[in-house]
Amino acid sequence: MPRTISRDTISLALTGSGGTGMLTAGDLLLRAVARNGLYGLLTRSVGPQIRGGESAALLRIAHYPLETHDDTFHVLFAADWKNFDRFVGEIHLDEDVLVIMDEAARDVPAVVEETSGEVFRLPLHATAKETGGRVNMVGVGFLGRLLGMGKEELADIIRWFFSRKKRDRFIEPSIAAMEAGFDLAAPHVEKGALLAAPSATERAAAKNRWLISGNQAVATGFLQAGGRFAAGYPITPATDMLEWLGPRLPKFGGVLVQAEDELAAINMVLGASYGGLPAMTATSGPGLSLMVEGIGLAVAAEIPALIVDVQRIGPSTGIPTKSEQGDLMLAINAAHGDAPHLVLAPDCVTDCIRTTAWALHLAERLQCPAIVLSDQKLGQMHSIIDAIEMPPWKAGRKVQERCEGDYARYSLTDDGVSPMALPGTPGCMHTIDGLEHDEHALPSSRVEDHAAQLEKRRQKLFLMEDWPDEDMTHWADVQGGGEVAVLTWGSAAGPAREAVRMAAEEGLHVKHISMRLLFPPQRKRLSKLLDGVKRLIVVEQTHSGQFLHYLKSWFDLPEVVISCRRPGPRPITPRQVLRALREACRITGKEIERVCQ
Amino acid sequence: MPRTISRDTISLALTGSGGTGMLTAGDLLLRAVARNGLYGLLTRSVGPQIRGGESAALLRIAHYPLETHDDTFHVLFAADWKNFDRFVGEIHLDEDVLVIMDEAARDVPAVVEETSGEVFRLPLHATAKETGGRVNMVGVGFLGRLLGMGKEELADIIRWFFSRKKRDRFIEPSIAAMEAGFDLAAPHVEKGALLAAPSATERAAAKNRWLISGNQAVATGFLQAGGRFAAGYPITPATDMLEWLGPRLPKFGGVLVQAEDELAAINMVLGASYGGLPAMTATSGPGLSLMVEGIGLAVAAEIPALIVDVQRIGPSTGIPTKSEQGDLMLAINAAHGDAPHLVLAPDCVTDCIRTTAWALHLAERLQCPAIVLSDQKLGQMHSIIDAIEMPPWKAGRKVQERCEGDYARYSLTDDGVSPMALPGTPGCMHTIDGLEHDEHALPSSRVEDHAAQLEKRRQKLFLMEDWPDEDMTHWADVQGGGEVAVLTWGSAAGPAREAVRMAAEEGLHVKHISMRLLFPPQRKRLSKLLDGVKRLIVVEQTHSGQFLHYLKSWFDLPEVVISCRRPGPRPITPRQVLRALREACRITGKEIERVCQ
Amino acid sequence: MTEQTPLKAKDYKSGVHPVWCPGCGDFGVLAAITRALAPMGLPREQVAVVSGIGCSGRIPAYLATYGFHGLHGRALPVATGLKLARPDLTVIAAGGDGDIYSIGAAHFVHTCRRNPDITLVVMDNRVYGMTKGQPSPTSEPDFATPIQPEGPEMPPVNGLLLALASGASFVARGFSGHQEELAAMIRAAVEHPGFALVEILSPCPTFRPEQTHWKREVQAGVLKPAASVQEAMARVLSAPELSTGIVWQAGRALPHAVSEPSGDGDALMRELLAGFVP
Amino acid sequence: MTEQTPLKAKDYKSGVHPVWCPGCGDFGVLAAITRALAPMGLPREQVAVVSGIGCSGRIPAYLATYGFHGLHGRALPVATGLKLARPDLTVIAAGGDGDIYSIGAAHFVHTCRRNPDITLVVMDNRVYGMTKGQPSPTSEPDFATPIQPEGPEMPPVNGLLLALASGASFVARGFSGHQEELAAMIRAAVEHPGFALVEILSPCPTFRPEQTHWKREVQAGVLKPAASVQEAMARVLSAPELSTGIVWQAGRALPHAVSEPSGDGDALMRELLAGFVP
Ligand SMILES: Cc1ncc(C[n+]2csc(CCOP(=O)(O)OP(=O)(O)O)c2C)c(N)n1
Ligand SMILES: Cc1ncc(C[n+]2csc(CCOP(=O)(O)OP(=O)(O)O)c2C)c(N)n1
Ligand code: SF4
Ligand code: SF4
Ligand SMILES: [Mg+2]
Ligand SMILES: [Mg+2]
Repeated sequence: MPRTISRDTISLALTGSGGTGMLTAGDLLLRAVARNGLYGLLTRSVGPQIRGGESAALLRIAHYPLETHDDTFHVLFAADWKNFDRFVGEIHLDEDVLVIMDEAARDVPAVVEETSGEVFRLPLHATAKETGGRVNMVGVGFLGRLLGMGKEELADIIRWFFSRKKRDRFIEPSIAAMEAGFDLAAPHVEKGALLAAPSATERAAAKNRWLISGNQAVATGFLQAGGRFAAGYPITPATDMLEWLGPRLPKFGGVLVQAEDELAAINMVLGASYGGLPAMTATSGPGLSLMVEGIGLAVAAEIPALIVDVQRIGPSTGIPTKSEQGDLMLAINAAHGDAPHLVLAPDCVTDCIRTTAWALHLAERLQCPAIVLSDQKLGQMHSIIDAIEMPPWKAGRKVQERCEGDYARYSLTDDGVSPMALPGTPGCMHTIDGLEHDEHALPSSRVEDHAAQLEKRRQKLFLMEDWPDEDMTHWADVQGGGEVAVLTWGSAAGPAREAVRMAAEEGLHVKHISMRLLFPPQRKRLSKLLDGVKRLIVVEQTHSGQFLHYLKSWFDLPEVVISCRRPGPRPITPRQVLRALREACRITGKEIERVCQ
Repeated sequence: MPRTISRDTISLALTGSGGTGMLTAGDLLLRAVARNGLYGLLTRSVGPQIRGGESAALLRIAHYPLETHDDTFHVLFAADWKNFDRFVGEIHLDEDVLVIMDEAARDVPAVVEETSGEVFRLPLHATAKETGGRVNMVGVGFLGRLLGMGKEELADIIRWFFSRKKRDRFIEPSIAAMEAGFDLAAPHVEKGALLAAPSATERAAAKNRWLISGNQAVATGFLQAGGRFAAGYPITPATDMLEWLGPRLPKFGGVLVQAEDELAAINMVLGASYGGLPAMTATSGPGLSLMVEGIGLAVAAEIPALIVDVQRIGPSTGIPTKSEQGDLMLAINAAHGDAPHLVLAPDCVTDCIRTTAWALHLAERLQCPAIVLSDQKLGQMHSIIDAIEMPPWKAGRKVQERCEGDYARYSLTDDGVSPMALPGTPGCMHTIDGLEHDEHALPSSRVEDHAAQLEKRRQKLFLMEDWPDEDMTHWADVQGGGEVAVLTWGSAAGPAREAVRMAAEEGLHVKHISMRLLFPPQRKRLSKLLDGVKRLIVVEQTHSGQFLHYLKSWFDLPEVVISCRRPGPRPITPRQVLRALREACRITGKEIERVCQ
Repeated sequence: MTEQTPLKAKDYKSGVHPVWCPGCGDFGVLAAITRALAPMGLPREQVAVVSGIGCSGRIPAYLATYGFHGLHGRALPVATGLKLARPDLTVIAAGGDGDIYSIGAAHFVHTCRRNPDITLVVMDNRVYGMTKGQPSPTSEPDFATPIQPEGPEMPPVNGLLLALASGASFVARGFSGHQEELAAMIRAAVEHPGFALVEILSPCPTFRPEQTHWKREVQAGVLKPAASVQEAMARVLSAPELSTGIVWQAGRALPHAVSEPSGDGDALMRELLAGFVP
Repeated sequence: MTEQTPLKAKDYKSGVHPVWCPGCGDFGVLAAITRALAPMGLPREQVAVVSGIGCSGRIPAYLATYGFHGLHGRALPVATGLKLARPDLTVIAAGGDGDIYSIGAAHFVHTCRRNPDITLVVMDNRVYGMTKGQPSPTSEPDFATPIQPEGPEMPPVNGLLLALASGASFVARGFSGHQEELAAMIRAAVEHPGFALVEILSPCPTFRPEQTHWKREVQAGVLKPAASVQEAMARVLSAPELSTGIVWQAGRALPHAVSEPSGDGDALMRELLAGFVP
């Protein structure tokens, strides 16, 4: 039994080649965990095959809310070892890992052969065969027992799962296989379960939990804030957001269009939004690249729009199923010419709801496009979170209800926002334009009009620096304090938050700042947060340090800045950040751009 | 007669509504200037109409090479005043301006009515009518005489002009009108011509001069370096480059394709380049936006490509016929994911030849896309330059001539560049990929392959910092010295160079650095150039300070940085920079981001 | 309060002075649109005209309706998004031959399939007017210009044929010089429930001066409604190049647009969230 | 030194293990391409296969020829650029129904017009395979999936009709399960001087399990060469949906490719520069 496992959290990797059903096993276990009142998260790592390729379900369970995977996996359940090397860089095994494998398995990888952990060689496949079920259900039973779950609750979930899928005939053999796996675990739970059992209070809390993915959470935030139109073109890992919205939008009176490409999608969004409907599209890097021209039009013509980029590994087609934070600089600069616009990023699955709602609110309020940068990790992570109150932000656009006499669509106002007359409003007829224009939206090439409209479009965003703090509470999340700070954006916040907690346990008190509003830059606000900070660690999942360079170009930073970065698909982990923190607490002197792996 | 005109340089604006032919008058005068052995440049400012709208020919003439317009215009020849207000922001009249206008003209603008300069009210239209010619030819005669030209040389050019256009019937009336204009000027040249007459040496030099536009110069540099394939989609102000290349490429054995859109254009370029042919496309902001995905593919699959962006005013459709430097940040960040690539900018019309040739050379040598940022000012400026030696750089790609056994398209090499096997090479067959790949170009999602290929693609570019200086002479142009420096890129260099010369005349000795290689950043090289510089003035034609922010994100800058910027269409002018220089020589203390207009 | 109708055709003009060259066919298109809308009694604020970039693309600003002057090639997706979000509006998309058939060709094909209730007006002058005279997809194979000195040397796009092949439900060609036929055709297109293509021969005297002859050459009413797509295609292929008329009209399902929500917003959201409870 | 030929069909396979699902029609397409190329005696290094993104797009890596796995939707422009730059190569473009008919539709139409000497293989499975089962432009109107719960509800793109309407010079449909007919068809397409479309019914057992019936349903050789475009269109419209054959082939001019320079490079450059002397 692994020695280093905290009884508070445990990480399991379930791997196997096509047909072993490891992803289903992961899903079932996560749901069991959720119904038990524990927290957990699940990500999937799959091979390039469309169907039946090798895959891994990566599961972490804890007695406290989770935002990220742990550094290492404590349990590895391997249905077989086919193509295991494709994952090995992503799945770091704990030195005390517990490996559960088939006794007849061949090609056992070196990391397993040489592990100092324990290896159980069991008749997994034979057991499955006997029951008429599949090896993944043997795994569900075996692992479920190790995790302290009961036979009946596991059976319940299997029943629920297959009846929802209208595959009732699979229920019986699956339960039989699960039970056989459960029994197989008997000799191995003598020293107790791997995880402390949930308390009664925890169990009772299960019904106040949600099992949700980041993509679902983004879509929920959009609907909550009043989003009613979506257009998109399938692309991994954003497709499932569109697929989730597709059947739900009509209930809210909205509509989703599968466009012929991303150019069409963004332009449909602009058309709908011009008509007055809060609208979004969801895509990933290649689609964002194609939307650049449309985003520029939204800036120039002042049309609200929400563009969700669920980032995957780039450049180009890259690695579609894996996560990275490499679209930051494109998102900020996504248009030719001076085209300031909103860029935001949710920093955990729960926050996907909030930041998306806020982004839509801001886009509508400031009449400009907002890019929301999620990523594959957040988007496709299935997570057990506490049910939350829905955020307050609504779309609410400044609308010109009627016109008497002269209506100027792009009038110069104090806050840079001009009331928008929607089509259908009598007397306010005008033509919006991506050509530079005067206040009346008429094309103009005059020096003065260009200068005034540029300044208007910039000002409405940059005035956010002067908004009252209560309107801006969501711009960043801050925890801890001290002379050393970690600065993150997006999904890198999870490991950083955990690192800061671990550091505190070591007596190192540091601050964590997670920036959710990336553009316009909140210079005064960050300055305030960095007051007294002497050393700053910038954490991001890129190779080139995009966040670091962005920060340098817009902010005054402390003397010592340490760049802690790593490209995907290996995730940023809590202990990677912790190491950087420990080091930062020691070092002094100007040491810009130290890269820590 | 204007008092402040230096007899060394003079600036003239010829304006008039549609049909007055002011652009033709400007062309003829420029050619006359060129044949006289003087230097000159001509830009055109036109209204939104496709044909016959108001337009202005802006002409500057000097006894020394010119790169930019002057701050003010010393002579204004107005065929009429229709829509003059559309230009007035771009044409600053000298306080001693000499205005030549029709005696019957109506709606004389306030700036003219109130000028402290001289106003000649003459029977321009009546004279034209009498001769059967047009008012623009009256202007050619009148202004030609003021500039010290002879009747016969003006007649020669008129003949050459219309016979080239196969409009011989216009020759006679045009010459008659020109002569009438010439005669009309008689009483006004008593105090002598506006410009010192060219010396015999100057006259003799005329045949060693070129009359060329920046767009032609870019195309010339491309052909010179071995460019043989072009694909493009018409867009102002890049179209004329394609139109110039169209008939010329086939002579060199090459071909130009008018694509259905910019997505096709960039992908055609990549196809041709994959086949081994040095290839380019030319576009402007909206087209660059559409090419972003293709540029990312070129980075990932390591395909050389030249993308010329003749910048116009953005954002979005912006002001298509006017100049700005607003595409810098998009150019540098033109791809999702970590996708480093080359970004260069020519800094004067002559340099368009050189920087383009170098860019093609680098793109081919480093197997990656190179974006060349020209702009409307450079691209459509017709300029008289000294004939130059053609630059030495050639396309020359590292090619795998044949394969024995194993060929790895993306092999990891010391310089990050892997020999490329072109289709047709026996034994080296492989498939290039925009998916992340291993050395053999096979798709891979392994942690190690992604890290290695990311680093390879970065390294091949960033190693340029360590290239021997003699290979990098062209990366920047440096003039002068001292504690104050002006830093520019692209067309802002012209006014800065002139400002530095003027400052020297005032006894202020400052340095000017014009960066031609914008990405990868040459940090060590710029540091060396900035050694001893205490105050830096960053000059650019944007509203938001894109260059400033780019510099801050990549370079260590002096304590005092002054941002001297202005959006288009008003050009950056020598005296605008001079004022910033004077101020910079006075001020001290940390004063980041002072915007000077 | 919507506008009092009926309005006169001229009331549909905005008064903004067009940038078009004297004699440009687009003036005729503008006039015909106003002449189509007036007798329909459509309040001006209920009409939205969406365009791309080109001389043609300038048309919305000259109309006293709502307008959207967007990106080159993208008028159709904008119009589709607008119509599906605002089914109450009358949506007209307008573009040039380059705008719609070149850079916008994918959207053209797919909008024909999708069949949103919008009218597309293609102002076909067989040239890129705005960028000063390059060949467009409808240019003749031997239309020689600097960029393609020997001409495009390929068959022009036949917009009507492409529309029919893509499933369009209303297909017609008009001529800017035949105002009555054109106005009637545009009216029929706007009244047609579904996507309607009206390709309009609209001469560009500046870069295609020979098109001033179209006045004499265009044969009105040659294209007659066909009974099947196949027949419509045959007619388009066999009719003289410069012939006009409505060649195809058919009823087809419209795409889903926004509608009434199925209940109160808060209740809907609660129901949605309940789906997350494990 | 080019390769010794003849090679066998299997020599055209690269040995890279396909990511395709068991039973995927794309295996048949791969096999047919190799079976078409082998008897032509084309050295493998003289063949370049360019693709987009999709399950279909993976095909170049499985061939022992040169390959270019580019962007979703952009195989045709890449192939065009390659062919015009390297007329000596045999260039094949490959893509899926989404790749070519949806995001790539504009390039499809314009490549048909331009007529470069390349062969396009469209692997039509009526679904977005790679992104796991969304409707493609060739999906049936009632193909219900999460993203479009009631199905696309619009007529599928008819690739052959679209090609004919766009001026393609070779138009055919094959079936991955009919190897001999398909290999012969691809060979004819490659040998055809000009742009050749071979649309291939290529079942996706994973997301369209019902397509496994195509084996029984596809009618080979029904599409026969027509004498005119009009006739070809009529045949395509009237033939059963799942029928195969070459329906159209015609001679047409090819676009200009690179050629010999008209003189020595330095002299050409001097001549060019002389044009700048005032
Ligand atoms: C993305 C993009 N590419 C190119 C252009 C330049 N452009 C403006 S209008 C136009 C074509 C105009 O031709 P057409 O659509 O036929 O309209 P016309 O001017 O003839 O009415 C082009 C290429 C642009 N504005 N945007
Ligand atoms: C610009 C862009 N948009 C979307 C995608 C995601 N994507 C990859 S393949 C594909 C469609 C695949 O369908 P199809 O072309 O029919 O090929 P198949 O997989 O069915 O062979 C999509 C939408 C992408 N890679 N790039
Ligand atoms: S260029 Fe041609 S299409 Fe454009 S406005 Fe002038 S005449 Fe009309
Ligand atoms: S998903 Fe369909 S098309 Fe893709 S490989 Fe599997 S069977 Fe073939
Ligand atoms: Mg046109
Ligand atoms: Mg498909």
